[in-house]
Amino acid sequence: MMYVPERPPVEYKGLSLAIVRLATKWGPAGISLLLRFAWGVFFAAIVVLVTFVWAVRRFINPLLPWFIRDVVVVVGLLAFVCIVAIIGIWGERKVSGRIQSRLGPMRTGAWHGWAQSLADGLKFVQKEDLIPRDADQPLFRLAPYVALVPAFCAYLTIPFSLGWVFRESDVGLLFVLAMLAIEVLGVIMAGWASNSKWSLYGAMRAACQLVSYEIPMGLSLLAVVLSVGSLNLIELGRAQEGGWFSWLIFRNPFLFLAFFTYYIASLASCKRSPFDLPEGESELVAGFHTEYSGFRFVMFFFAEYVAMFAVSALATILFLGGWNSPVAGLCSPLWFVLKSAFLVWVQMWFRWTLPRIRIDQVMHACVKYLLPLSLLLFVGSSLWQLYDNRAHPAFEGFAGLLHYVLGGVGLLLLGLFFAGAGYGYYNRNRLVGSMVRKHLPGA
Amino acid sequence: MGVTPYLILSAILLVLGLTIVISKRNAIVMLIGVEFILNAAALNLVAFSRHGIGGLAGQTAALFVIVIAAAEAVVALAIFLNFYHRIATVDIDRGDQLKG
Amino acid sequence: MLERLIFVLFALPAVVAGVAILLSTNIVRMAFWLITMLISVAGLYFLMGAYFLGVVQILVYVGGVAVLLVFGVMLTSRQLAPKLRPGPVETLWLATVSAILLLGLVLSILRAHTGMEPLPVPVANSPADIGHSLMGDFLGPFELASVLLLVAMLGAAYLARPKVPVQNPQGSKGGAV
Amino acid sequence: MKEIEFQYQSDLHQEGEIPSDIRTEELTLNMGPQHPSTHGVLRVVLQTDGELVLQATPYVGYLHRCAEKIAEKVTYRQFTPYTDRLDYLAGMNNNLGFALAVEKLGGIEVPARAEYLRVIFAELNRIASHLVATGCYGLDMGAFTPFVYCFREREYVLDLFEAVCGARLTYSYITIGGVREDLPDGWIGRCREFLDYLGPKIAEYNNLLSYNHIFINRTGNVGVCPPDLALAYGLTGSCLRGSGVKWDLRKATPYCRYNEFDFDIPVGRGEKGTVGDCWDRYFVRIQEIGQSVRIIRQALDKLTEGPTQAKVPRAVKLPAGEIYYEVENPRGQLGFYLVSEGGTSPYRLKIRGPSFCNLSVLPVVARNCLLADVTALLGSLDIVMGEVDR
Amino acid sequence: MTPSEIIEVLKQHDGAGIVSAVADGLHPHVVVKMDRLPAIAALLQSDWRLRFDLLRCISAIDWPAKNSIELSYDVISTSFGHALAVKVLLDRANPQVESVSVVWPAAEWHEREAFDLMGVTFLHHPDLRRILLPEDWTDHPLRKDYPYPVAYKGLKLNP
Repeated sequence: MMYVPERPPVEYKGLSLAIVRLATKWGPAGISLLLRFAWGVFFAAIVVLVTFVWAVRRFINPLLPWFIRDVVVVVGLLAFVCIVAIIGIWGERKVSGRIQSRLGPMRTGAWHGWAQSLADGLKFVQKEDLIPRDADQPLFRLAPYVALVPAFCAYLTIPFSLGWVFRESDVGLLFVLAMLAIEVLGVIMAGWASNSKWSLYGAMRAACQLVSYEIPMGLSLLAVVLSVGSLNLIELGRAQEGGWFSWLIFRNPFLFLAFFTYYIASLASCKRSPFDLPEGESELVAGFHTEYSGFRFVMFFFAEYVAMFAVSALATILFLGGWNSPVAGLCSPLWFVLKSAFLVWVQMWFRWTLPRIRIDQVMHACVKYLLPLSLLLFVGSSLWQLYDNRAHPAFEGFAGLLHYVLGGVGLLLLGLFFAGAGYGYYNRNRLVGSMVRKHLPGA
Repeated sequence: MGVTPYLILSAILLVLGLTIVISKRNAIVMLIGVEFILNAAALNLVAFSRHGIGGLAGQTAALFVIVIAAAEAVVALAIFLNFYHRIATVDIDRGDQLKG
Repeated sequence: MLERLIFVLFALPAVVAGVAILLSTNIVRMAFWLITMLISVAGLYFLMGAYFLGVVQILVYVGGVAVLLVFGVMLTSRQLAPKLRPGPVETLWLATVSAILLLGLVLSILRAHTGMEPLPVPVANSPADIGHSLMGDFLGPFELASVLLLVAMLGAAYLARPKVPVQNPQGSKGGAV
Repeated sequence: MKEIEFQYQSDLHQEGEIPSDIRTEELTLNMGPQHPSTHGVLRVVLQTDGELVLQATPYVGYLHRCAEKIAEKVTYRQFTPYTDRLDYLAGMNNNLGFALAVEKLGGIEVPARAEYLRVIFAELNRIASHLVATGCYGLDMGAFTPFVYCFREREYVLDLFEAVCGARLTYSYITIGGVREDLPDGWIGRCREFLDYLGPKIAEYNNLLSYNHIFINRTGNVGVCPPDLALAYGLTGSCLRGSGVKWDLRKATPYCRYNEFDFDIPVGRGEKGTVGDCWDRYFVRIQEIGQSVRIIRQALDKLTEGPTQAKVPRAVKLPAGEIYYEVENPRGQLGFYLVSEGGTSPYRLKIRGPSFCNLSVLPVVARNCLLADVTALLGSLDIVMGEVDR
Repeated sequence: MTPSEIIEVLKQHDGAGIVSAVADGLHPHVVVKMDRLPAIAALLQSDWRLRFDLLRCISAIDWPAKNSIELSYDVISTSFGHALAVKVLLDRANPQVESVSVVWPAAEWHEREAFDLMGVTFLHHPDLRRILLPEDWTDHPLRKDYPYPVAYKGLKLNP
């Protein structure tokens, strides 16, 4: 004898009946239509967006009152952020697939499963909105927004190129950092409000880790700020005009190292592997978002990718020349997006290669290694700047030489990277081994 | 808009902070009340600075307030956690012994 | 007009937060209300053109102090919750004192500063100006504050030091990354 | 009594100071039965103080299927499929253990070809099982990629099994009196190809996971199980060898002509920490894959022509008697205590699951470690709940 | 050492505790008296000639015909490679025996299993609880006269 819960038959009437009929009749067809042709819609959206922004900037901007322009720009930024998250999620799956000798999503959409994120989004929206009975309801509902909105707000002062910025601010850099700092609160809130011990652990780990890693992150950035003398992101970008060798990462050895300390700390502040302890799925089930499902979960997911791009964008502007091309003179927002996307890709690469660190090792790495190192870099960078300002001829010669050496090292690294990638690509059949090759498509 | 609304807001925050400190027996909540009081003061300073008294001094002083608040929070929290360690509560009325 | 609107938009949450903390019995909620207040005050700083201060408020207060507070709350809360709601007599007494205090403050504010208008141009308050001010007029306090921070750091580390001779949890001797 | 027992005993009931700096609220954490890294339906109740685990108590039995009671109701032949379900990652080895116990009690002689085939399949299954253990251990440590690689390799082993017996998980291939089928045409070539392919892959795993700095930090010096503790708690297999005890039934009491093969017993040497830490247990498995490859190569060379099945009646009838027979499974010693009253079904069949004993050491080792170390420890013990709960 | 030599050693130390011994066959074993089990276990574990350091299994067998429950402790020595089984016969109505978990901690779980499935009580066991079956299970299913349950928590079971 089995217990079968009694379920009253659902009755639809009037408008709801009409909606249900419409949805059951046309819903699947509509979704499949959208997914089939979504790639076109998608690229059209990007083209329209770019044209739209360009047109607004060129023609309408001078005519409109400021707040309309603001609204337009914010909508554009929102669209950009959404596209970043959608491409990021799809990209993560493709990257992981390639790393693991799989293909990743291939079906949804016509080309390489690119519409997978959109389909997932649709699925998530339709899912039941679950809130645990003993959860702290208001905080539980609020948390995803607290995580996502500040991550979006960080983009308000990030310049995509000269003039391609919502607000140019004297404290732009600090503003971005502050917004990324608020994101922690969303995580803690979610972890606590879920009233689950796993979530609580995730929240405590997040609090520990993110507050600690803000310090080396900020110090590494301050080293850059010291050598340029501005917190204004536009100024920082402008200081790197003139090609590869004038990028700040190659300005002095301290900044060269500061880039790496910043990048490691930013991994931790985005909760990315190997620092993904707050959600470490093999220890804490899913950490702070264990109890989340449906659209609220999507918001955390979005927040993660939005923040990933934000920290990469910051690294791009502060170290890698921002919107300036490696060859002098070709500045474009495209360069900015490309470099940031590359850094995001490196984050994904790390995630699918490295195991997870333990919590005490995370704190050790921060307090014993990263923090002293970034302090050293900060002091060293300021001393370097001091000598640079004095303009002693001997030092100038040395600095100039070192400058080119560092640039050369950077070129070498990039060259090695592409050489390795090319080698791997051309020998991909041999590297996977005989048995795999037989199973490859087209074998 | 003059300076008055800011001052009134700051007064309200101050009184709220004081009331929290007096009425709550939980050490951490008292810390929250102290943050209210400090913020009220800083708000005052910045408001005056905006409205032409003391130039940049108000903002600089507010910066110091933030710094001091951070230091205070850290030390206070460390003390409370020690307190909790000893007598397993953060009720400050229970801390009536000089020796733990 | 717009400024007034924005002022109310920020001032209201700050006051509501304070009242909510007074009425609430849930410590974690209180901590999140505190964060509401801190962000509102940061918003007011932005409104007054003190951008640097506003950003520092968010970065240090919200990102640092408040997170620390919430962390402390989560470490200690739940069991043996101390008294969070005062008794009726206490409430009456508190309300009277607070009301008198508030009334006095507001009255004196209203009498003292009627008609002080904002400067047409805000004081030069770029980060550079604040830096010059810190390194110029306020060098003494600046140094003192740095000493204070150092002392606070050492003090916190001292207070939180292991009370018993720590036998390393497994593996933490190889813990460095 | 010896001093080591007293030491463990006193250790067990130690109520000393908690080695933590700031004492926080103690939490009781229910890890499982639905948890990604408990490898099945294990439930571990953790007493934690912050990230520190003060006590870990395993609760088993969620997968209990009364295998021993069933054995008393079915015939010997009918029970072979049930052994597949014990350690479902090493069905061949389980079949072998049961078949050997029955054959020894019944005095059944197995032809030479069948003996070599049994060795080949037991070792292939050991490779497959260790590949799962390695991959899942990477997964437990937060590295997803090794898992996919290991499963890719395991697929080829399963293909080989499928070619010979049609099943990919529950084989029932090694039966009483021999093996069920002879090899299909070309199977030996495919097997050799796979062995050639696997060799370089092990080096790849070592580069990707074993010698990864983070991985070493997560597993070296973690979950240390010294040799005397391991023996006291009855750990066997790679867990015991990881603790530095050179003990392998294939060498100690050779069955199935294992004495004809030349292979080494890898033991933990504390390369990346202390002897008997998680890394040692993990690395012993990696090395055992290589040793299994060696054994299979030799067995393929020695494979003679001949029958694959002894003449055993359809209804196996054993004389009255009893036997306790153990074989070396990937996870340790799988033992069958078989009591016969002379009928066609056992009077009593007691199964000693190696994972069951390996798991019993968890509460001792997982004391005063961090939350993440419990995962590392559980993964390195490499338990299969089907065998723990039987 | 061969089983007969081991049995010799045991008889030298504690001849009175040994009821009978089988030195040959597939399963060489000694049957010991119930109250001498802990001493003999300690001897097996710690004697320098024996050193049975690995307790492999504790099997409980129900013999309704003999009105007894038989426990078989299978031990092996990783130093010498020799193996032996020690058996005790318990009263079927009230099976009680001293725990050997002090000698071999591995016995802890084996004894819990024997308690759970066969209903043997082990004295001075540190934590004698059911292990495989639910806490609220009432009987011991590996007994030969185990009544097949007809219902569990109100759910009727198919025979």
